[in-house]
Amino acid sequence: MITNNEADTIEISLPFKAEYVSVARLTASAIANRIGFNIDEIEDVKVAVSEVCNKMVKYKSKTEEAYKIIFKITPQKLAITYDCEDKSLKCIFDNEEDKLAISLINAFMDYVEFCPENNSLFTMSKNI
Amino acid sequence: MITNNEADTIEISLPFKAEYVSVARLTASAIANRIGFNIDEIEDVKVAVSEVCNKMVKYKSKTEEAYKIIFKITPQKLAITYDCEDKSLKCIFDNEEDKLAISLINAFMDYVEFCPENNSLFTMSKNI
Amino acid sequence: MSEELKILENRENGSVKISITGEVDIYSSQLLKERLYNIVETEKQDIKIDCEGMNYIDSTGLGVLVGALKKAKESGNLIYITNLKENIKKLFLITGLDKVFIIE
Amino acid sequence: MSEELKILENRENGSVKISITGEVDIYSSQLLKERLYNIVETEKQDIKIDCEGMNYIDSTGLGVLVGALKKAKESGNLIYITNLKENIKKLFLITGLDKVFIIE
Ligand SMILES: Nc1ncnc2c1ncn2[C@@H]1O[C@H](COP(=O)(O)OP(=O)(O)O)[C@@H](O)[C@H]1O
Ligand SMILES: Nc1ncnc2c1ncn2[C@@H]1O[C@H](COP(=O)(O)OP(=O)(O)O)[C@@H](O)[C@H]1O
Repeated sequence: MITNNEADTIEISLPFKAEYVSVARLTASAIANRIGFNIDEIEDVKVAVSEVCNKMVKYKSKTEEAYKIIFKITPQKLAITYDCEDKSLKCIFDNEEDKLAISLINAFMDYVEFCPENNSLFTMSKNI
Repeated sequence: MITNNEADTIEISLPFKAEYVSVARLTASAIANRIGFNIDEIEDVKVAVSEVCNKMVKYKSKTEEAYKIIFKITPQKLAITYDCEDKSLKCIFDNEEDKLAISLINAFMDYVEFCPENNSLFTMSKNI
Repeated sequence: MSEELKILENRENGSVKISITGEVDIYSSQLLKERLYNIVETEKQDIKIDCEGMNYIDSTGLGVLVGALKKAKESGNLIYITNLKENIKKLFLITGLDKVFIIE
Repeated sequence: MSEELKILENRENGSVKISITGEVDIYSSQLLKERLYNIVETEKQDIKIDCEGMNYIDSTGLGVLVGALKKAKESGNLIYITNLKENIKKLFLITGLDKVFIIE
């Protein structure tokens, strides 16, 4: 549906609060829908985005009010990166208590970086 | 549903492209839903947000890729502000060809500033 | 979810009914414009637009409907609009378009 | 739209059925936890959870179900889960929880 070859970027900035995870979820669904993912794929993106948001909300930042989700759309994939000015937040997933979340994210996304090298908090992508 | 007394802020940044107006619309609906607006009020916010996005997309910026929608939630109201780094965009509504859009926005929002004094591009709010 | 716009043409006893389903917004209204203008120009008769499946329309979509009506009137024809959902009927009332079209 | 979580309790011939509708996420799962733990602790019998109206559940919600099951097992009881939608059944399969609960 998106016809150009450049990347389009959509960013959403949300308070570290559980009540707004549903907003992230719906925004992610709307983007996934727009770029032509089918119903199952939209659902996959929705689940993965929510799971990462949950961790953001659980950890919170001591200095910042909000975190950011960056959706980068190319003809090949939807890349989703989480970021925050507070760079003390790192490797937000912890293998033990997050087993369910991790297995969902790994199952639904094609590429996942739990502790990104690039200074962001989390990054994942799904191929189109 | 939101119990604290401070303002919560959600921002979304979108390319000046018609295909992403639906993303703004769904994000706005999700926020309106979360703060407890009823179905009719959610629909009102959705329509008003879309109409302003339409104008952003029609005018575009010559220098910037994206515009921003800032949702500010207080116990009293949902305030929605459009902004862009490109400050040459101003008074995006034009009384003649925008009659339909203007009457919808005026009908659905409680307060509308077509040419805000505060250096933003557009601002409107709906009481809770 | 933003539902894809679908436009269906139905011919019965020589009359034309057009069903619009999904969302008509700034992105999809171009498609509606092409299809609807084309139908109005070739048919030269009254047209019924069924909006039962339409869940959203913005001012650009309403503008397309007004443009189609103008074209229809040039050849002395009318546009009837049927089955509007409540949230969309509200838009026709607010904009005064309920007096411009024949809403059934 | 994000649908509000509703939890309904139904008693029939001494058995308990709990219907969960709407979305179970990090925000709403606290409510589910309180209600469900309370029911499991007071009922001391097998419990059926009907998920026909559940359109979303995240890992915190799944965690609450697992926690409730642990409590039920302490008093020798089981939890049956019925009417899972396809998108949610998928989550149970991926996480292996289909082998932990009795899915009907
Ligand atoms: N906290 C984490 N940090 C980095 N990588 C992780 C983390 N959690 C999981 N992973 C990676 O995700 C992959 C799959 O995890 P998972 O689905 O839980 O399966 P498994 O438990 O068999 O490793 C593993 O290869 C692991 O390296
Ligand atoms: N481009 C604009 N700039 C500033 N204010 C506007 C603009 N367009 C409309 N308005 C304001 O919106 C209000 C209502 O507009 P509208 O609903 O079109 O009714 P009317 O045409 O009767 O003024 C008016 O008071 C007008 O001042």
